[in-house]
Formats: sequence, C-alpha cells, structure tokens
Amino acid sequence: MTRQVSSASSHHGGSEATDQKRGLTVIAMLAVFTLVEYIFAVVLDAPAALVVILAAIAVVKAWLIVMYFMHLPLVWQGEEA
Amino acid sequence: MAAFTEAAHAVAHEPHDEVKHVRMNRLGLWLFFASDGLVFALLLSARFYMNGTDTAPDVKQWLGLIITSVLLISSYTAYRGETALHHGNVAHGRLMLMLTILLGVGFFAGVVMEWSIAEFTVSEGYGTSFFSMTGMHAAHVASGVLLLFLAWRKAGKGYYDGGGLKAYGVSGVVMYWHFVDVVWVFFYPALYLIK
Amino acid sequence: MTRVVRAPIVVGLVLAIIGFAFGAGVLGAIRTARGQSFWEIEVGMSVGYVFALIGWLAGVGGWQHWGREWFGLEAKPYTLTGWKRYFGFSPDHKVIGIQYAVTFIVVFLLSGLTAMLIRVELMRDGKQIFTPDQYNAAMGFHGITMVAVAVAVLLGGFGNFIVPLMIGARDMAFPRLNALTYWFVPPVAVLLIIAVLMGGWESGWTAYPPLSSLHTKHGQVLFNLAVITFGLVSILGGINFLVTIIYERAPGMTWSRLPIFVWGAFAASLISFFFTQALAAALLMVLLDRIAGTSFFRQAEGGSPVLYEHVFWFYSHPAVYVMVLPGFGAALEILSHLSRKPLFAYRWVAGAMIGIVMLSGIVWAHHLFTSGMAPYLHAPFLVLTEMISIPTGLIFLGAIGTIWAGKLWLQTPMLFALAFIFNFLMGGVTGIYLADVPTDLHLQDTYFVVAHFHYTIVGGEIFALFAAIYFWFPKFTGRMYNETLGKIHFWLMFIGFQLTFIPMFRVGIQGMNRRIADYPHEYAGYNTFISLAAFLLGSSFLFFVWNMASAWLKGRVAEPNPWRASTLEWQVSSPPPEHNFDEIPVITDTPYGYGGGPAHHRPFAGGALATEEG
Amino acid sequence: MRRDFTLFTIVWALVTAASLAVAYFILRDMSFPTHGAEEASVIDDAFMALTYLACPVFGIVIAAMVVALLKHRSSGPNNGDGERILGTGSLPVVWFGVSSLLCAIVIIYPGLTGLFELRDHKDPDLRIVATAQMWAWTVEYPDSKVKVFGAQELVLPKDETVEVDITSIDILHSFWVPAFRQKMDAVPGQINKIYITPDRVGDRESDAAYRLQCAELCGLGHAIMTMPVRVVEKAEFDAWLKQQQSVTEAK
Repeated sequence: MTRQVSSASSHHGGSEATDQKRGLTVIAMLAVFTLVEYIFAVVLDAPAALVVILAAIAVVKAWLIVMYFMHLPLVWQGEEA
Repeated sequence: MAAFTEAAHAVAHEPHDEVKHVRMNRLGLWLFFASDGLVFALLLSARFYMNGTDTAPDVKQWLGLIITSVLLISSYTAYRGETALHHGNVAHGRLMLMLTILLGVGFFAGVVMEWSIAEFTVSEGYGTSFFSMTGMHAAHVASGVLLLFLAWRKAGKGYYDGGGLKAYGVSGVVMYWHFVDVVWVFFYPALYLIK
Repeated sequence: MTRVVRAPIVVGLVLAIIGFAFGAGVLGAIRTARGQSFWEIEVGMSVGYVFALIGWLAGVGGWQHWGREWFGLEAKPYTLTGWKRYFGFSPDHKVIGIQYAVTFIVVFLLSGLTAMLIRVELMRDGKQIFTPDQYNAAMGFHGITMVAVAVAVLLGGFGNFIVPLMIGARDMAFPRLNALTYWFVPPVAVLLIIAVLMGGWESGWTAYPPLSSLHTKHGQVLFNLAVITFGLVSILGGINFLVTIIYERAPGMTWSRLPIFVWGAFAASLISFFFTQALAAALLMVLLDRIAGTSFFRQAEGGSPVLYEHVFWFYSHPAVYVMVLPGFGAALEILSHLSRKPLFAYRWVAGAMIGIVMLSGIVWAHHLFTSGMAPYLHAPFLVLTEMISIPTGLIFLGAIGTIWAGKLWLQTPMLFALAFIFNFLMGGVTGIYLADVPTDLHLQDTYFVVAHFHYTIVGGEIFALFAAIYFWFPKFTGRMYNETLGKIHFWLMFIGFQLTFIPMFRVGIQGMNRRIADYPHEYAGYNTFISLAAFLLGSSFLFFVWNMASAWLKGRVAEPNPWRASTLEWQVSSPPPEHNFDEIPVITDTPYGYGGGPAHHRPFAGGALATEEG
Repeated sequence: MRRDFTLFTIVWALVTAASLAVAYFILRDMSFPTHGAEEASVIDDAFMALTYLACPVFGIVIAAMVVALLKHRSSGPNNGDGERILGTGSLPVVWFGVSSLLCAIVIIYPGLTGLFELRDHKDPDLRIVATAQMWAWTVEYPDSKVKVFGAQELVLPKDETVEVDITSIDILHSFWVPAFRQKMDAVPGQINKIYITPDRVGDRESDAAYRLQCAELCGLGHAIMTMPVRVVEKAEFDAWLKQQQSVTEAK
C-alpha cells in the first residue's frame, strides 16, 4: 500500500548530504528573493505595482518553503518506509 | 498543533501500520495548517480593508529586515535538524534544533523590541493591524519554540534514534515551524514594505 | 474520599482554578509593574481563562494520557470502567459519541426551556416576565446554545459513534485528540452560564460591533471566549473526521460505497475544519477591541462594522450546512433502511453534498444585503445564493426517490425522517425569498427570518436528529425505546412545530421585527397563538425525556439489528464490542442491498460480524 | 407503478392548484402590511412571483410523499423489500436541468430585475437625513432646517420621491418602515441611501405599518426604538413644515 517515493521535489530522497545541499539551495533562493523584495520596496515608487510584485514574490517564497521544507507532496505521495 | 496529531499509537487497539499512521498524522497536520492559515489570511485581509496599501512611515525597516532574516535562517536550521534526525544523525539534529530555538527566541525578542519602540499606538488604524498581526504571529512563534524545545529534549532521550518514520515527531514540529515562517513571508511585505 | 478527589473532573477543576489564578496573577504583576491597577476585569478574565483552560484539559486527563509523552514520560493507561468512562478522558469513539450526544441533548433541553420563557414574555405586548435586559440575555443564550447544539450534536454525537462503525474502522484516526476535543465543551458551557449570571450580553449570538465591542456588559468577553473555544471543538473534530474517513475505511469501502451519513459527516467536516476559524477571527477582533484597545470597528481609524459582518458570515453561513449536512445524511440513511430501498440517485446526492460545500463558502454576503456594503456586491451574491437551491433540490430528489415504491415501515424514526422532508421543504422554499434582494430588503431581520431558519435547523436538522436518536438508540444503549411514547412525541412535536412557526412567517411579513422584547399591540393576537403552540411543542419533549430515561434504564433488550438494516454498524452487537469488529470486514458492494441486490451487508443473527462469502 | 404515477399526477395537480389558489386569493390580499410606497410594488410582486413558482415545486414533493404514504406502507421489515430503483437513469439529469432552469428564472425575475428597478432612482424631490442613536431616531429636513426627534413624528408628503440618508452616531441600527418595505442599516461614519415614494396617506394611529422601527439589534432599547410615521398630502406637508420651522425659530 505504500510506494517508495524518491521524488526529487519532496523529501529526503538520497543521502543526508544531498538533502542538506538541497536545503542550502532553497535558503539561498529565499535570501535572494527577500533581498529583491527589500530593494524593490526601497527604489520602486509605484505603490500599486509594488503590491503586485511583492505579492508575487511572497507566493514564490511560500511555494519554495511549502514544497521543499514542508514536503507537501508527501501528503499524497505517501511515506517512505 | 504539530504534537496534537503526533503519535496516537499508544491507544490503537492493534499495532497500526506505522506508515499509514504517519500518513494520517501528516494529513491532519496539513488540515490544521489550512484552518489556522485562514485566521492569518483574514487578519491580512482586514489589514487591507482598513488601511488600504498604506504602511506607517515610521515602521523600523532595519528591524523588519533583521527579524525576517532571522526567521528565514531558523527555517533552514530547522530543515537541517529534521534532515539529520531523519537520517539518524541525532547529535547534529539536536544542535540544529537548539540553534532554531535560539533564532526563534531572537525573532520573538525582535518583535518585543519593535512593539516597545513603535511610534504608533494600538488604537490607530495601522497600529490595529500591525499589533494584532504581529501579536498573533508571535504567539505562534512562542508555541513553536516550546514544541521545538520538547522535540529537542526527546531527541536527547533517544526517542528518535534510528531516524526514518521514528523521527516523524520532529518532522511534525518542524513543519509547524515552517508554517509560521510561511505566514511571515506574507506578513513582512504587508506590514513593512508596501507604501 | 481519595477516589472522589482523584476523579478526572475534580482534578480538572482544581487545575483550572490554579491556572486561572496563575494567569490572572502574572498579568496583575505585569500590570502593577507598569503602574496600572492589578485587576481589570475583562483583561483579567481573558488571560486567566486561557490558563484555566489549559489547566482543565491537563487535569481532566490530557496530561495523564497524552501530555506526559511530550515530556518523554510514559503515558498512563486508561483505568476507568463502566459508567465512569463517561466522566473521564476516554479514547473510545463510542464513549465520546455518547458524551457529545447526552451533553448536547441536555443543553438542547435547557435552551428550549429558555425559548419557552421567551415565548412567555412575547405572549402579549408590554412587559411580562423579563426586563429588556433580561430578555436580551435569554435570547442571546438561546441563540448561541442552540447554534452550538446544532453544530455539534449530530456530527459530534452520532458522527463519532456511527461513522467509524459504518466505515469498518476500529476507532477514529486520532482517538486522544477526539477525547481532548470533547473536554473543550464543559468550559464553554460554564463560561456561558457565568456570562448569563453576570447579566448576559446584549448583542445576541451574532455579537455585531460596535454594540459588542463598545457597549455591552462584561458577559460579552465570556461569550467571545466561549465561542472561540467552541470553534476549536469544531475544527479539531472536523480534522479528525476527515482523516478518519480518508484513511480508516475498511478494505473495499470505496468512496462510492460509503453510507450517505458518512458523506454528510465528511461534507460537514470539510466546512467546519476550514471556515470555523473565520468565526474565531471575527470574535477575536471584537475581543481585542474590548481588551487591547484596537480599532477594528472604529470608523475614524479605517475600521468598520461591515468588516465584522463579512468575516462573521464567512463562517456563519457555511455553519448552517455544518448543521444540516449530517441531518441530510441521517434522514436519507433512515429513509432508505425503513423503506427497504436503495438510496435513490446515490452519486447525485453525494455530489450535491460536495456541491453545497463548494457553494457554501461564496454566498455569505446575502446576510449583508441591507448592511450598506458596496452595491456592486448585491447581484453576484444574489446569483450565487440562489444557486444553492440546485444541489439542495438533488437532496430532495434522493429523498422522494427513495421512498417511491418502497415498503415504508412507519416507526418513530421514519416519521421524523419524513417530517424532515416536509419541514426542510418549507425552510428551503422560504430561503429563496431571503436570497432574493428585493424581498430580502423587507424580510431581513423580521420574524419571517426567524421562521425560515427554525424550519431549516429545527425542522430540518433537529427532526433528523430525533430520527437518528430513535433509529440508533438500540445501537447506543442495547435497549429498545417505547414505540408509543415515541409516536406521541413525534405528533406533538410535529404539530406544535407547524403551529408555532407558520404564523411567524405571516407576522414577520406584517412588520414584526426580531429580537424585540416588546412589539406593537397590533401583533399581540398572533403572538399569543404562537406562544401557546410553542408550549405544545415544548411539552412534547417531556415524553421524549421520559421515554429515553425509562428505556435506557429498564427498556426491553434490543436485538443487534432491530431494523434489519444493511449497513455495517448493524452487523455488530448492540452496544458494539469495545473494538467494534473482531475482524475488519471486507466490503464488496454498496451499503444499500435492498430489493434483490447483492446482499453483502445483509443482516445476520448474533453478536459478531458474520464473515460473508465474496 | 403506473397507478402510482397516475395518483402522483392527480395529487400534484391538486396540491399545486390549491396552493396557487391560496396564494392568489388569500396571501396576495392579506399577507402584506399596508402598501404605502411605490417601491413596495416591486417587493410585493417579487414575493408573489416567488410564491407562485414555489407552488408546483412544493406540490411535487408533497405528492411523492402522499403516494408513498398512502400506497406503500409496510408493517415490518420482514415483508420484503421495495423495488430496487437506483436512480442511475436520466431522471436525475432531467431534475438537475429543470431545477437549474427554475433557479435561473428566479435569479433573473424577480431577483436581478427587481434589484435594478430599486436601484434606478428617480431624482428625489425631498431629502431627509435619518440619524440613529441608542435608542432614538432623529430625522432632519436639511432644506428647511427642521428636525424631529424621538417620539415626535416623521412626516412625509404623498407622491414625492424622498431620498433618505441613513447614518448612526454610535452603533449599528436599521431604518425600516414596514409600509415602505425597504430596509437599510445605519452604520456609524457611513451614509446609506434608500429612495421611497409614499403613495398613500396613513399614520401610526391607525396602522402599525406606519412606524419607523430599528431593525438591527442595538441593546437595551431596541424594541422601543421607533418613531411614528405620517404620510400626508403635499399641501398639508408644506404647512406642517412651515409650522415646524416657526417652532424651531422660536427656540
């Protein structure tokens, strides 16, 4: 009843080192996005456009966390035994 | 919260299929996130309803950036801790959990500082949104720190030795921590950055 | 003596008091340090209550059987047996089901008594027994307790008891969470009773600000805390049902083989786990405006009462489907078994339930047609709200298709289920008038609305509840109720109900608005009639209580399957054995094997599940 | 089966006819409070249209129940089963289609048409400001600087379109005169408008429908938060206004 899942997107697929490396990639992307958010907020003087841009970036950041840190796909993919 | 759905196995009348058990807990936890997320979503909507896209000119941008970074980094350490425990590397996992706890406390201290130096009051329109949103979020951070501490303690007593599904308890707590982070991902721009 | 002292409820009470003192004390110390008075009643009660709640839950069993594990200690085993299980922390879904059912039926009767008092007051114009203040307190108490009963009694009581049996599971997915969830209920009752003793709150069960955030008595704070706590019951219970139904079904129990009551519970849980937080958010805003000085509802700061109405109805409209969906399920289930026919158009009915869930979240603003919300919202919400009639119509098709050409066995549960069809028809049809903006402008906040929602919730859900009570009574208790008393109860309740609420439609159209302690003399005639009819309705419950009490204590011992029904819960003994099934059954066909269909769920004699061939 | 359908059709026709007759001959004349404004027609017509549409729908369910109850009773579970009708055929599809169609009709008429008719206001001849507070109404006639308060009367001219600006100074209340049908909440800090054209002379003395009633729970005095309403001919109204003006000036 359980499938062995090693989907790259979701979970501790391989060795600890691979997993840790993926975490580093994700946090790096999050850091970059946060910096981009901040820079936009400082330099862009168009409130309406800013709201849209920030909302879009926030969605991407949330997606990264939900998919790679919280392993959302495991809800339907199942656990590795 | 995470541990609400953790480990109901003691009362199961026959040895549950462990995999199924973890699947149920995981789904229950996500349903809880969806439900709890609605409170934050509604507070966020109320913020736009009340204040439009204005933010107070005197929010401390530097402080906002610092606590945001602290919380993001804590998500990374939490991930490292979870991964380590999942692979049975208890010592490293505990170290990372402790680091997460410290960062969480740091974030909490940042919010307290922000509250005490804020130049607007809770009864102003913007203050209403700001204090209620950060307050609700900080309460979740505090409970998350508590849960992380319990997980750290149990890890020290050998409850997660062997990793894999045995370490699901840690995963649950860490997921809760990430959830609190996701909320902040939306709150930060809404409270600090838009103008 | 020590036994009494160690009883879970006593320990819980002691820890609750200690918790309250701790919370209020720490708050007082902080306040004193900041140069404020030590005790401020509303903040003090709120903070104290949070710790009292934690103390209560820990003391009543949460710590012994669960919390210890979080600290790396061994959880204590469950030692209570017999009737004492019902007064402690029990992970058994059957015990929890009875806890919910009995608690909420008692609350229902109390709240009904309040309604009788309200009808005494309204019997004539002018003051009878209540001052306007007391009237508002009674009305608010009746409102919120009945809402709580309606949300929890079918889902909490019957859902907990029946759903795991129906799907062939040994228990719910999270048994301890289930037990903990139930023990949130007593604090809610205590808070509401204290609130009434403190003079009540003037804002009814809807608690609209700025009345609730600026003007009402301290009871408002207790009301808000109680409802937020009750929200947790709804949310955690909903999550538990969803995970149970998704993961704990017996082998072969596919989605298209679920008994319809399980579908009803599933659909209602989808709503309650998600939307309930909106109620918590709305009441939290009111609470913060009162105790923390925020400005959610102060126009000058950008806040608005209309904001509250949106957030509040975003939950409170879907809430009515949390109430009626399990009612639909129970009534259709009973109609099928007691007509000895398969449920008509099963897939359409199950689909309609999910359709109602999907529509329920996008119709809330029809409560705001007269509130001064943005005019461009009127047309879309009119359209969406009217669309709810389509899935509801399919439920009716299922009901009348099921009794068509059946073999109707008119026992008490069947009578209640048939009355459910009629009442909900009345409620559904009158709902159209309220979804339609032009008529709603006149009818909003009148007795027409009162009559309408009593037809849907009392006529619909509560009639289905009584159908369920009589139908599953033998399964719950192992004894049979008295059929004659049951029928007397039914006819008195049915007739009393019609005579009470039909005139309310008319008096509402005529111009009598709701929630008033007094009304113009012109409406007195109708109200006298309504009050007398309401007393008839109220008297029917005397027969109910008598019947239940005497049957439970010394009724005839029931067979495992007195109805010869085909679903799984009837294939085990009455009451069911502790672990439900000695062997998890394997399901091979639909639950409604009547009329020459496959007979895999067919009744059998004896206490254990018969193993059926292929 | 066949005879069931015959009986069903007869009962359905009877119930429908009877309920239509009740609606047409009794409800239409007796249900509503006094028709005191032009806009009331939109609402009353909508009400009756919905009632007529509801009658046959009501009849279907009642007829099905009557047939089942009259012809298919059983005295116990051992008398065999009903027919195995699963409802997997085309009936649910037809039912779904017809109910969707009915729903669409109701949405368009009387729903949307009525909504737009009420929205389509003529130019008002008179503007009044109704201000709610706990627990009394103040009505102001801004053009003539007249104010009435509490137990005084709200007087309106017949056949003139009145714009009512509704607001509140403390909490939520609601402006409702049953004779005029429309209802609108008084929200602090916000002005909500309705338009009414009284078309019949009347007053509170003889008719409870001529009362301004708060229709949103507002605490202790909610029930008694009323103000008598009187609709008079234009000439009489002008005289009343003049008299009130002199009273105001005398103060």
